[in-house]
Amino acid sequence: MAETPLRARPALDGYNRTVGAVALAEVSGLALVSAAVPQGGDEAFAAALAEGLGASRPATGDSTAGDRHMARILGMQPDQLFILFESPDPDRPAESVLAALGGAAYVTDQTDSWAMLRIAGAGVRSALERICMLDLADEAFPEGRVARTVMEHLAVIILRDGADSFLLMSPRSSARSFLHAVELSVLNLSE
Amino acid sequence: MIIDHPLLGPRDAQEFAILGDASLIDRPDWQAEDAAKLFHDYLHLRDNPAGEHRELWFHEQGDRSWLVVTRSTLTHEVLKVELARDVAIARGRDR
Amino acid sequence: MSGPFRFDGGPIDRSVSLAFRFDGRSLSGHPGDTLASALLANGVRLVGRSFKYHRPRGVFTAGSEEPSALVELRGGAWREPNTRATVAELFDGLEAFSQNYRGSLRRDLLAVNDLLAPFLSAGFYYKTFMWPKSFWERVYEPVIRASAGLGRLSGEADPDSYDKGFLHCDLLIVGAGPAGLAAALAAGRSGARVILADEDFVMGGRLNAETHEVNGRSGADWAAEAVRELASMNRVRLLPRTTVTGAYDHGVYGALERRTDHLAAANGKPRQVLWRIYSKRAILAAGATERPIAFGGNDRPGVMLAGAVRAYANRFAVGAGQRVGLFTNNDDGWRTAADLARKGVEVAAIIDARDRESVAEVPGARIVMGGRVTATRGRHGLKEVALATGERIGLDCLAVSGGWNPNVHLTCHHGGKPVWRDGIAAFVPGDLPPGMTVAGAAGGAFTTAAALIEGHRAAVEALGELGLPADAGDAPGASDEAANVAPFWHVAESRGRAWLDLQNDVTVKDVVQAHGEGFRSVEHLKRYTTLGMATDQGKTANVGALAIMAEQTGRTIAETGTTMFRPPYTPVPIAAFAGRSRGRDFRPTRLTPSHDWAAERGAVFVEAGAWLRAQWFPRPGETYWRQSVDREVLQTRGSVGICDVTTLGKIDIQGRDAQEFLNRIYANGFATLAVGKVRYGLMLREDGIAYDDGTTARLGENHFVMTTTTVNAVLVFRNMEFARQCLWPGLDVHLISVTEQWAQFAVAGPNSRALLGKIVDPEHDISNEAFPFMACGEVGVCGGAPARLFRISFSGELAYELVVPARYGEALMEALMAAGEEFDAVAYGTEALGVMRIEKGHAAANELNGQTTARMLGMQRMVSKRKDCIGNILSERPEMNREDGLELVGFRPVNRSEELPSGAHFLSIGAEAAMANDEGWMTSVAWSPELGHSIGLGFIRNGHARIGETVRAWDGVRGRDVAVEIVSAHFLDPDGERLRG
Amino acid sequence: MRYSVLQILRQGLTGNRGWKPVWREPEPKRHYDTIVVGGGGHGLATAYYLASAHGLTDVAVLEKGWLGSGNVGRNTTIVRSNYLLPGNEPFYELSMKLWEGLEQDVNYNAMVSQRGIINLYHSDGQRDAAARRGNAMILAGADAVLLDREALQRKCPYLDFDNERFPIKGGLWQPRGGTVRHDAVAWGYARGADRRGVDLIQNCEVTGFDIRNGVCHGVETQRGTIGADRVAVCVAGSSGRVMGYAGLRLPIESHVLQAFVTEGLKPAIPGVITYGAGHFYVSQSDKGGLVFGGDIDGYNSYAQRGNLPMVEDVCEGGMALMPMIGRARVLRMWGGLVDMSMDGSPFIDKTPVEGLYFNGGWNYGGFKATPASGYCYAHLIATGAPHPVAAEMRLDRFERGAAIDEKGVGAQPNLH
Repeated sequence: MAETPLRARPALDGYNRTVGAVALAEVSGLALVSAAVPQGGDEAFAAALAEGLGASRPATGDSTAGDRHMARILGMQPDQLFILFESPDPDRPAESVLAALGGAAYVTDQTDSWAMLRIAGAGVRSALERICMLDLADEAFPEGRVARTVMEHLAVIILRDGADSFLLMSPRSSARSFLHAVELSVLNLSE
Repeated sequence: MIIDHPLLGPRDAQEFAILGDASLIDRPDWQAEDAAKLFHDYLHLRDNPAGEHRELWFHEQGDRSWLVVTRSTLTHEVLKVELARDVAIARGRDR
Repeated sequence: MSGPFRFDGGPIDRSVSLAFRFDGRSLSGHPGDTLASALLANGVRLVGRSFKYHRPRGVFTAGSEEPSALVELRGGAWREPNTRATVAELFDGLEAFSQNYRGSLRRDLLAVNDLLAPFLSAGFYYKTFMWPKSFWERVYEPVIRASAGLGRLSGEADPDSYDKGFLHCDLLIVGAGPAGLAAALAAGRSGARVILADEDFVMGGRLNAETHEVNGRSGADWAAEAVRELASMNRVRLLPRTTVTGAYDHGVYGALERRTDHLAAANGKPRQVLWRIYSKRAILAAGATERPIAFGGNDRPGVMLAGAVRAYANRFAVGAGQRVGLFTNNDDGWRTAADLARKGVEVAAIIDARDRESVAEVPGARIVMGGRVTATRGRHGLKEVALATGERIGLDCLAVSGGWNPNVHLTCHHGGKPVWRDGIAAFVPGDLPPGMTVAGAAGGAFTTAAALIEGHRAAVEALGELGLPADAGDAPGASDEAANVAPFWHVAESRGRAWLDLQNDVTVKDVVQAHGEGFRSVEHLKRYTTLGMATDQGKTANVGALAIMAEQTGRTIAETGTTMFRPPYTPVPIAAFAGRSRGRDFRPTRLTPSHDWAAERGAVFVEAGAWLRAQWFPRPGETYWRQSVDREVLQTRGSVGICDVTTLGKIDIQGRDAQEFLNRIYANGFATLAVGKVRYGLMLREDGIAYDDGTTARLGENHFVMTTTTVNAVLVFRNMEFARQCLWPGLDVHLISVTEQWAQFAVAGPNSRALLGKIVDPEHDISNEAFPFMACGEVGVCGGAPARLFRISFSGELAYELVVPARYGEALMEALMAAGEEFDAVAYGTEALGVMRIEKGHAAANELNGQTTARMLGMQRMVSKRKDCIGNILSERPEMNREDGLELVGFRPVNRSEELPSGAHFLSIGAEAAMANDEGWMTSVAWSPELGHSIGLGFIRNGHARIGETVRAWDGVRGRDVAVEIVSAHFLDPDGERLRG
Repeated sequence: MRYSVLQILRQGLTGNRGWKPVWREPEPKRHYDTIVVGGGGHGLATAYYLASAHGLTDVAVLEKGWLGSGNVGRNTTIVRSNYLLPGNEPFYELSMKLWEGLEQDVNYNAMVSQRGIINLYHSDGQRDAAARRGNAMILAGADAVLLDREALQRKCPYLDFDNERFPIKGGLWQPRGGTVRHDAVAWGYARGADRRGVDLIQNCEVTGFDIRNGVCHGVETQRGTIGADRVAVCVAGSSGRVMGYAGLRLPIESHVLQAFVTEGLKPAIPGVITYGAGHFYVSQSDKGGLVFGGDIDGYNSYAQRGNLPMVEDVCEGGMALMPMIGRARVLRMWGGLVDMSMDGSPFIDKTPVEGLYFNGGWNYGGFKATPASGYCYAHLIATGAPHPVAAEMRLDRFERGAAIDEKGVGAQPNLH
């Protein structure tokens, strides 16, 4: 595949900032592909997922790790999952997933649909409690938990990927409003 | 309000869009003799109960499931939450 | 001491002086003061004027129930009207102003209302001001409005910022008095997630205002120690300065935290935070509010609630007067006398309405059991009271206690009605919101000991219900105080007006008159007299007034009932409910991939729902928008133009049954669409109204991609999910939005293919033969970038839509423009897009406004009658298929130089401008640069049959009336030759 | 007793002890010519016009609570006739004309205050729709002025014209729109009806109908059966519940609409302003409170209370539109029970049960309709034929495909 001369622009232009104990950074370079499970295809899908990505199928609201391509499988809907991974062909991640799953799922590239922002550090939950209505306490939202929710009128997917670390994904077109909302939450709490 | 989602646990109702009476699952047969009347009643007439009400909620800012929520319109107490898809299948809807 | 009224002791930090100004006067107080305590410490008694009669008003309470001491706090854009001095924390530099007077506070010209009081009795305004009719808006109402109201808004945008937040807990405890602290300690020590909120800036509630002991030490010290312990627990969250304002469904509470109101400036941080608290259980430990007794002239500054006088003495080390009297109907009131006497204040008299033996000895006090205060004297402040016996006693402060009312408010927010309890002569909570229990004085347990025990027990029980371990130890103990009370509401012997509602000036006589006029239900009483409708919501007034209505009707208070308490418990600024959502942050902004590119080129943007879109791209020398738009249209039609159409909704549809599913979603047939082809689709609502249209392309056997209009993207997706999950759950079909995934550009005009030939990688044949009109396919662009190409046209020209992953959108725009240079390619905006679609007669949002049938659009034959699809059956209803129905046609001005008015209604020539003759309306207009005149689309009765007829486009609202000719809606290239070329 | 300045002076000088009750408290008779079920604004207006316009005085109004405890007792007091569709606009314009003569007619000052209403527009599309609406209003005999940005700015300088999100481009102004003191409307109609002989019976809930062979002969109440030749139901949010007693299903759902009032303030907002880019409208009462509201919560409810998300949504609209109100404090919020219909428009019609009439489906806009609703309902009851301006407000309109859908959102009540 030829390397295109078209310049790719990250949704948040590579944003990276630390305020106090909280670090905010755009995550780029990861591919995101949705995989919908055909009716009656649950078993085939589970087998393909294990075979192709070395992952088990997470329940809706949970995620699992695969042992290939740094993959993480997010249970987004009862019959739809997101696969977050390092795509061998960044321009055609859906094809990569299709190849890995052998057609056991309907796949759709979502890489550019979402701006991805990691928020991490000691004060992270205090900042998020200003915009996120979900209970992010350890007992309610342990590591690996994922949810789609709404923050400041924006759709956001939130994945807890560490003790004090969350990956936030929000639609690309409103990425600047999204970044502003998260950044302001951190700033409002800073000394 | 809190909707206790059957798959995800309690979620703020603000994540949902509400359609209305769950009888909207029971879309009539378009080839029925009296299809015009059936569709009129289906789309327009409501029991509108003061009490237990089965209604359709869409978890738009969530897992995109349509839910059938059984809720009291007098107290707002939520009595039961089911996946609408399961309800539809149980009511004989298929293809 | 900072004044003659300031005592020694108390938790006031005298090492620091805080300078403040009231009505321009420089005064000083200390940390720990409220504005009210500092004013009293400085001997300021006249603080404001009442609402109706403009009577002098002073500090009446020591809490959020204050009806009288309202001020405008801060200056300029920060001015905050109607602020209770009793809860405003003092800070250095505080500035406050009295309000609701004309002239000066001491000489208020509107005090003339007080002289006219006999003619301004309850509801007087319903009985006059009716003649002459036109005088209401011009004369009477302006006068009434100007003299009503209280404080003034600044008229400037609120300069502070606000935030919201979301908290989760096992147990929310409302109020940090003895009951709340005991509950928090019990739950916190057990390891539960606890939130303890209190409206005060010091937790402890009445413990700080009283001299009770808890666990053998002073109540205030015990409270401070308890707060320290709670603060050390990481699962306990303390929220001082936080009022829980409302109880909502399913354990959700609204709470307002004041974060910078006690500071001179917010320093860029949110002034207040509106918390939405999700609780599994809640304990209401909100305490009680003292109520007054009504007697003649009981509204004068210096007449105060006894508990407040005590709070000022014990907590703030302030004497509310130098010669104080007490008027009470209960034992609790006597504590005021005792505490003041201990502070060395002269307690001149104790008048107890109960005819029984004296409760205590108070040195120097004249004690009158079975006594009545009938009148007061003192123009701007109390000087003297008169007793029913005729005796007169000189006083500058009269502490009044009529008993206590539990703060039941939050228990009523789900419709629970308080119930009357005779033993304490007060309303106590009735039905509670699910998950809530009540502890302490809020439930009628007025002693400290009982509050501690109830709070502790309530917490233990709540944990038990939640299945959480309770390891709480024993409840703290306190010595019980006596609390005998005998109901006593008003002094019948008073001849003068006796106030119930101090702010709204509702007196006993008003209640009697309301009864006489038939306004006897509590709701009628409230509405007719305005009782309890002031900023304090009648916290000190309502029960007394109900008691008097009960007397009038001969019913008990229990039978009389009470009005509804509704949120908020205390008033909440509008800005706090709005949080950050104002100005630029009112709603998110969605930007297209080419936004920055367009902005750099000076594009003018327009809001399209949440999106900002380029409206046109002015070039140097263009001074009027239409110059730009005309150029964009002509250049596109003449050569090639490029438009960012990313905002269109895009839905990826896959599954074995995807085709059948689409066939049911669209009104027109989709059962035969070939792979590699695109089809226009019209969507109906189930009621048969056309609500969206777009194209759907078949990319593979089981793979489709749909476009929707920009505005309906969310609704269409929702409806399709409904159909998929609820109507036809057996179909194998899967949906996911790809609106954000793809940057989409329309490339339109006779040179569009030539331009694309330079962009699309050469291995893809896009010739007319290989890639005809309505073809689609996956291609590579610019040397291998993934892309999809659709040969569709909204402009009516040979046109394509080219789609790349959004991250490449900006670069593709640049590449297209660079490749287009040789063709003089032009970027065009939504305005040119609109002109071209009107020239082609395509319906858009103005036509698809939710009231339009397929028939009105001329598309009735598209609605396939051989299949089931959404809206098919109900689209056949007779009134939607009338022979003389509205039809979409084109219009042009008879006089070609005239501009058509959008929104004009059509009238036949000679018909009177009346609704009966209304034949339709003009939906969209544009200037067609190609035709050189204004064109329009519109719905008119029987339109197609009337082509060639001249009618009036009547636009009375803009004073215009244009003769127009009905023409085909297809102004250009009616046979569509260009787009197939 | 006639109300006037002289009366006030006379009573004031005699200690205000001579005022007479505004209405009698009669015991229900066993039979009436007509029973109106529901003593809210529409029911009281219906009774008033039955008596004053048609001479029918053998009429009782049965109210389950206190008079005026319907939505006339809890609304945002706006009156206007700025509707779009021919099925609605002439009706609301009749209502406006009745408002204009109401106080002199009933001898009660309801503070009908025509300080104007402005609906803002923020885009060319909204401007076009506003023009279409303004023209429809004028065609129906109402008044309408299309204000451009400059003209609007002169009238309402306090609006955030350059709002960074949705700048204001202009507004459609109806100068005759305004506000009315809501409780006084109920009391004025009640007093007028009572004086003409109508029995107003409070605390008398209707629990069923006496229907035999498809004919309604009266009602069952907490206080026994009361016979009537005609029974006219007028119970707004309780429509589904009450008509259910007659076995009828309606194209109506009951929902909650929240409204808000701030603490009293000196005059800041002269007329009524309606935001075009969010759900918010506001006016200022004569007492000084900002009275405002927005959208319905969206779920079916009889609980008369709402939830926080809608409170926040409404206040967000307010702050986006006029950030000068930020420091005004919300004093009280309440939830009203609204009868949302399938097209957002009301019904004034006969029912399939002979002698049983129905008036409802007022959505969140019944207050402004009070006079015309009573007037047209009385006309229908007295003459047997719909009043010309209410001729489209029929229960069978969905079967015929003649929905009156101003907003264009279809048969989903929570979207209207």
